[in-house]
Amino acid sequence: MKLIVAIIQPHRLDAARQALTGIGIEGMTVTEVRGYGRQKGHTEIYRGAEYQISFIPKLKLEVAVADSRLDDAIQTLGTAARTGKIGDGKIFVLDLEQALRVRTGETGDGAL
Amino acid sequence: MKLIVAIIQPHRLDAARQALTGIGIEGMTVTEVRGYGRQKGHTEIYRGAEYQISFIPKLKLEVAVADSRLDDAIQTLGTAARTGKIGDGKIFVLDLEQALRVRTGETGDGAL
Amino acid sequence: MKLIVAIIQPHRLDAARQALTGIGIEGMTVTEVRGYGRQKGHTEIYRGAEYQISFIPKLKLEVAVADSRLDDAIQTLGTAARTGKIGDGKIFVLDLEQALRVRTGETGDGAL
Amino acid sequence: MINSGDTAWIITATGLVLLMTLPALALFYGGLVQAKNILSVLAHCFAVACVCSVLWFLCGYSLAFSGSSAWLGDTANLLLASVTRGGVRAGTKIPESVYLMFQMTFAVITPALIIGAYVERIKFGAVLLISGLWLLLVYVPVAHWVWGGGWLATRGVMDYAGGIVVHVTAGVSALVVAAILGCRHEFPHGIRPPHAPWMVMVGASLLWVGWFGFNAGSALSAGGDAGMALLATHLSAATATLVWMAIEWIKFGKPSLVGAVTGTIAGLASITPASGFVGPEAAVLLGALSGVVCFLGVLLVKRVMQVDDALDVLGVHGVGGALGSLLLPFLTLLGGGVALSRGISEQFMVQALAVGATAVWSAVATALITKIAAATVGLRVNREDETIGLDFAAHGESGYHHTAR
Amino acid sequence: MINSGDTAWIITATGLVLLMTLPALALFYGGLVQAKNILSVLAHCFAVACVCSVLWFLCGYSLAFSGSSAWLGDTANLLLASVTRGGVRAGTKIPESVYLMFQMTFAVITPALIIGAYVERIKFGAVLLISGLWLLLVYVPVAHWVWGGGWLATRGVMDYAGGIVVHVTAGVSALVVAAILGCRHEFPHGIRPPHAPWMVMVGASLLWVGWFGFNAGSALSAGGDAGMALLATHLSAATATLVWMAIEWIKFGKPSLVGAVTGTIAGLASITPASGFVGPEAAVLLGALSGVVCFLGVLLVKRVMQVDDALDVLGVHGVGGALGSLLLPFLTLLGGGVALSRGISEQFMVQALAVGATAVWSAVATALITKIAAATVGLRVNREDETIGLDFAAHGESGYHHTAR
Amino acid sequence: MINSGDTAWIITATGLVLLMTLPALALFYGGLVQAKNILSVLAHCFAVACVCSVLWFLCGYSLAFSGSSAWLGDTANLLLASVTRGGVRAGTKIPESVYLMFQMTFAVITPALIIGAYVERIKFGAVLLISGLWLLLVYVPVAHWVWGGGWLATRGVMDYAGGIVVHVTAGVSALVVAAILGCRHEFPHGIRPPHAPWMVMVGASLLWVGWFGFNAGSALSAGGDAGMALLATHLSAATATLVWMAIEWIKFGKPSLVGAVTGTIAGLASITPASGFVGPEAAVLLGALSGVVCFLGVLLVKRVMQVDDALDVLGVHGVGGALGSLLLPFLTLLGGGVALSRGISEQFMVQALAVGATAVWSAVATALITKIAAATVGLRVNREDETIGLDFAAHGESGYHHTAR
Ligand SMILES: Nc1ncnc2c1ncn2[C@@H]1O[C@H](COP(=O)(O)OP(=O)(O)O)[C@@H](O)[C@H]1O
Ligand SMILES: Nc1ncnc2c1ncn2[C@@H]1O[C@H](COP(=O)(O)OP(=O)(O)O)[C@@H](O)[C@H]1O
Ligand SMILES: Nc1ncnc2c1ncn2[C@@H]1O[C@H](COP(=O)(O)OP(=O)(O)O)[C@@H](O)[C@H]1O
Repeated sequence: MKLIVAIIQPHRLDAARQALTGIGIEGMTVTEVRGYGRQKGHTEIYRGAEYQISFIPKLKLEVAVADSRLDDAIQTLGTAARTGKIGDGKIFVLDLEQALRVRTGETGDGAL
Repeated sequence: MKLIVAIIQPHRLDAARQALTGIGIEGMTVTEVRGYGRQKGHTEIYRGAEYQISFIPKLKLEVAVADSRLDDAIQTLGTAARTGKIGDGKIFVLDLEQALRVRTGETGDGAL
Repeated sequence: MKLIVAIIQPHRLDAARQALTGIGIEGMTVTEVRGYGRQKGHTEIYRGAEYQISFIPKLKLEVAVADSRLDDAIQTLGTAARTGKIGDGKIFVLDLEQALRVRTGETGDGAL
Repeated sequence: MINSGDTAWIITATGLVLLMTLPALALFYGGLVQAKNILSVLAHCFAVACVCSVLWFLCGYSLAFSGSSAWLGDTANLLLASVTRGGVRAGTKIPESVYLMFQMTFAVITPALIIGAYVERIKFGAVLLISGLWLLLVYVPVAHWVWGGGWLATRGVMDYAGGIVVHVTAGVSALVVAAILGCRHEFPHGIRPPHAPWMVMVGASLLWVGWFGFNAGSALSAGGDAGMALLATHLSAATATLVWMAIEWIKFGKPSLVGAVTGTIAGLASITPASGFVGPEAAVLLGALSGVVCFLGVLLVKRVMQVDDALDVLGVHGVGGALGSLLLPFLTLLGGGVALSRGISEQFMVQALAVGATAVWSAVATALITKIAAATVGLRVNREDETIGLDFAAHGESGYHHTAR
Repeated sequence: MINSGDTAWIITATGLVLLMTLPALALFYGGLVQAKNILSVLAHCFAVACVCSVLWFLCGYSLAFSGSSAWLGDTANLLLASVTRGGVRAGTKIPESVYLMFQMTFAVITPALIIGAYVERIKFGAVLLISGLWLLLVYVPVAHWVWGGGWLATRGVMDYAGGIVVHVTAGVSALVVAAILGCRHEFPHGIRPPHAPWMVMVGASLLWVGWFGFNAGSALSAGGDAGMALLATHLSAATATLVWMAIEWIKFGKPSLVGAVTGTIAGLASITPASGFVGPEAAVLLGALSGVVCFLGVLLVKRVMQVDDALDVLGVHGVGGALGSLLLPFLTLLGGGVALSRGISEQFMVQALAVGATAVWSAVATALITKIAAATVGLRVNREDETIGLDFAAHGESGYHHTAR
Repeated sequence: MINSGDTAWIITATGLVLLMTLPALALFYGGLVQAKNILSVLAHCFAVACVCSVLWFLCGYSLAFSGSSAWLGDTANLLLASVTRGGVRAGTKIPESVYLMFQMTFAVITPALIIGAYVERIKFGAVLLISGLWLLLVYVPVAHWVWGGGWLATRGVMDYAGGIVVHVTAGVSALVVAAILGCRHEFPHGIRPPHAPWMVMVGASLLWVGWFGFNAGSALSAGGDAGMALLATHLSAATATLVWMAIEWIKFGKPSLVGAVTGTIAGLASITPASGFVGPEAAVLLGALSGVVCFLGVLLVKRVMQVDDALDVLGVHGVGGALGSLLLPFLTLLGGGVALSRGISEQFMVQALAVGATAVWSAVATALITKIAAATVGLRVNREDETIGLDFAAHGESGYHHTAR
């Protein structure tokens, strides 16, 4: 199993979720994060003083998938999250050693 | 070392923490996340318009443990987090290559 | 590639970011988390009733780096985050199997 | 001669009606939008208040409340030139300075009500331009017609505190602006829920208190008329709230807080034209009706007409104001009502004429104004700014910086 | 004859006392609960205000303030039938409409105070039922006894603005409801801290300002009595705040904001019965005492009695109101106090009788009412709804939707 | 003889000015700091209000407003000993109790304004000590000089509602405290943006409404003077807001909400000394000027002087108050202005003398007071507490506990 960790633009969440459910991936976990990268932050000016906001709001999606679904999932997610603008984000893949559904105790692919 | 990543119901946090400290695991990191899965979200109605809330508040626990403690930790966490209702969450396990305690520079199991 | 996951004191963020950009690491993702560990929480008293706040605000930094940059990054981050007080946090390292830049589809080190 | 008690009350009422815009309406509307647009709504309310205050000083007051022609006031009071330190407003026992300030707060809140129609997508420049033109082309003439001795006043129209002048004008105009502006791009299915219902409730509460100044202040004196208006206002609000809650409870299974306070505003808007003319029983009756009718009004605009009048200005204010204005003649029959100077059906015809004429004029003039704005400063922000949110896109700020660090 | 200055002030005071419930008390209580219950607390305050307003119109005012029997008013004013547009309230120079509205705001806030006892676990239907019955069975009779010419009035009880009628009734009833309802399931050790202390402070600030209307408005005129009540009210609040802060600073090492503003409310509740009868020195003295006594009162309920009177209604309001009511005779001796019409100890006995009788009646009637609610609509939400929070469980809403997107 | 209308208005105005501190100023300042310091700012405002109220009772009122010596009042009214229930304040038709309460609210807000200079790093004990001493050593004498019959009053200084007594004293003292205290350790480059601009706007809105009480209340009666002050106050605020917005729009490309409401406060502070003496045209003119001048004032302190007067007390209040005080003689020439009792340039010299003397005295005395505080309770929290935030470090609380669970 693999854990896909995707950093995306907040407003692409619905598109990403729909795309994933479209290919039968029905579980995911979302975290509000702030990112720093090539897309620079912005400046806010209050009463003539400049405040540098370096970190930009992003969402992190974590999706555990069976090995067989990995490529499909990455592909789908990448397409759904893309706007073509700088700051679209990243998709990272980690190896997932175990997975367990708390409610039932199921493990492995069946837990996803 | 392993990194246990558990998605649980928010109100099970205290139980989970106590159970873990009960078996001598004294460190963990918690993140507020929102989950999507079999447990469907809910609808809120404001002035006759329906708003679909797809994502449900969950907590993510990250617990780094020595290999030898892994099974015990999963077992304990699973029990503490279980309510038997849909949406109880998942436990994922990742391999942890290194760990370092920032304050002292200790590494390995001693850093946990 | 490796994924560095660092739990740090919130007020060390700027130092950490600057240190990392200082060695040419220009991307990272930050999450607000709450930590539990040796540094115990605190008590708040409202109208004579004590409320135990067990979890302490921390920030989690996630930095994906090429294998060759790993040691340098850990070293730099560790130094920047250190205050010498209990609760300075941890640095964890996970293996990163794949990385993809959503905007361009670049993969591997080039995606970071 | 100036009466200090009347003056004390009307100064206070002026403060209360200003409070209705700043911050009450701002909070009421601000809580209903998404977190990324909260500051823009507050900025709209604030800026509209300032623009309209200055215009009122320049010419608005003069054109609404000087002279006695049928269609518009005169220019005797441009720059408030004839207002003296000791001058009394004719027909009252309060200084003219206080009278014009009280009226100014009405001229401020009426265009501010329209904000609810165009939030989350309009350009800030368009807000300023539309509000300023609207004040001069819609509010000022209608205020003159009804309250300033114009043609509707001559015909004997009854509008105690602005069911027609305030709520019908704003409600109808809101629909027109929203229709021309177009929907938010997520409308109707992707719209996010109100980001801060607690803020909506705080706004509604302050509106309720402020409305005491609005309606009871419209007596322009501190006596039995003000007292009766106060009573009627309160009872209508309370009843409409309970009715709205009951409808939601039955229909959706749960009575929501946002629904309850929407009922409050419906009850307040409806009683506004009638408040000084009716007694407590009539107020309870009108309140109950307004809960039902405005609930349907909101659904009508949203579901049937599919216009993105985002915060339901027509459904709540327009419908409520019209309802109260039309039922008013009948409601005076109940205990505590005033005696009409003509037959009920005759009065009803006058009311209907006033509501109708005002609605038509508001619609036409607002369409024109909106087109002017579209042709000059432009109406909508681009799609990207709408996605980012107006707070940063238009004002360079963020509503909430709560993060640790 | 109506006096416009008096009327101006009492209309204003009416607005101020409504402000105390909406939104002041709502914010004060709302900030003290968990984030998942904020809207439910606001909804409780809002709904209680509406229900009690309508009941006041239907029969409450009549049963409290008409006629002159010992136990209860009469039915002459059902539906406010005898209230006329020009009618003056006997013994005052203000319109009866204004008098009854001013009194209505008291009838609204008193049951709203009790909300603090049962938050975070009660059914919404029970809130409505208990509040309505309580208004009629506790508030209305006691108001009649003390202010409406009833048996305690005949005996010469002194209660300027409601130490007994408002604070003792609400405080005692709160304890009874809380005891019957049972603790929140996390009580006492797993209770979460106030989710928004800033909101508590805003609520307390508005309560303070509103209390000027409550106490100085109880003069029913704008003159020296109102002025002295204003002064006493303010000084008691300020002193009690400082004392509470000092206690916390000494005892816990840090003076908290929530503690400070709790002291304010203690000082305000305590001076309420005395405000129009005493001078500034007495106010400072009573304020200082109330800081100490209410602090102990809170600890007593929480630690010794272990009743989950969640937001300390008895400890702050009940204890404070009783304290001021009992000390009042002695405090009139200090500068600026009124002359008593009988001996001090005699007056003290009357006060003690009134406090005692009111407390007993409140306890008995509230127990009955709560049992009725338990047997009909039910009292508590189930454990799961309590865990989810009442905002969603009872109202289908969420207090905060701040998330990006 | 007491006039009930005047009394009604001044009691109301007293409530409005208290509202300006609690919660208006607290919200205005609280929204500008970081989330970790919000409660400390609220606690500062609350505690300063209480300390100064009690000191006013003990001796402040007596030393400011009794007797007629040039430098300081007398002790006739210590503990308000000469204030009687029916007593009228000489020269007015309101009870002395109301007069002293109205003045007390000024004595509360003036030291509270200074809070803006030292937020996010000061010890709570120092806040209490500095505020208390400052009230007695700066506010009380200057109030006596200008309003209590002191040497500046004798010279004919004009300061309607406190441009000199309130804004110049507070502004200059703020700079001195900030300079002695030192910068926040992140100043100027690491400072975080205002954590809640919406809160700043709500505070500003309530300040605006409250300012009606401040300025129009300073007439001490409800008539034409109050009305004109009301009008002037409102127009200056509205104009200054628009000007500040225009400057930001031109200079930074976007008009911010925080900027707009800062303009409001600048316009209000500037009109304060002039409000009762000038007409509407002058108010608009002064408002426009204040927008420009205070904008520059803020930049001057921040960029040129590099003093961390964190929330711009000098730039907005000090500069605005001085501006209005100095221009006042000229502005009376425009329509609706009062007739001066001497030549314009002569009056200007008096005004300049008063502003200068007050500024010097404020600076010297505040430096002394701050040094005393440094030597006794200490001024600054340590670096770690500054990093953690004063909410927890000084009050043991957290502003926001929104987390699920
Ligand atoms: N090396 C990295 N490790 C972790 N997260 C990163 C890294 N680089 C970028 N990110 C995340 O991806 C987001 C987008 O990256 P950025 O460089 O701004 O644009 P792009 O995705 O177009 O390359 C960042 O805001 C950050 O959250
Ligand atoms: N494939 C997945 N990857 C990551 N997180 C998941 C996945 N599936 C479920 N989750 C997380 O687990 C939570 C519970 O899952 P859900 O399917 O609703 O119920 P259950 O845990 O009972 O199977 C979800 O809300 C989500 O946060
Ligand atoms: N075993 C663990 N797994 C995950 N996170 C941990 C673990 N132990 C500690 N942490 C995180 O590191 C933070 C600091 O740890 P703590 O034990 O308090 O101090 P120190 O870092 O000085 O050892 C904790 O607040 C928590 O967020």
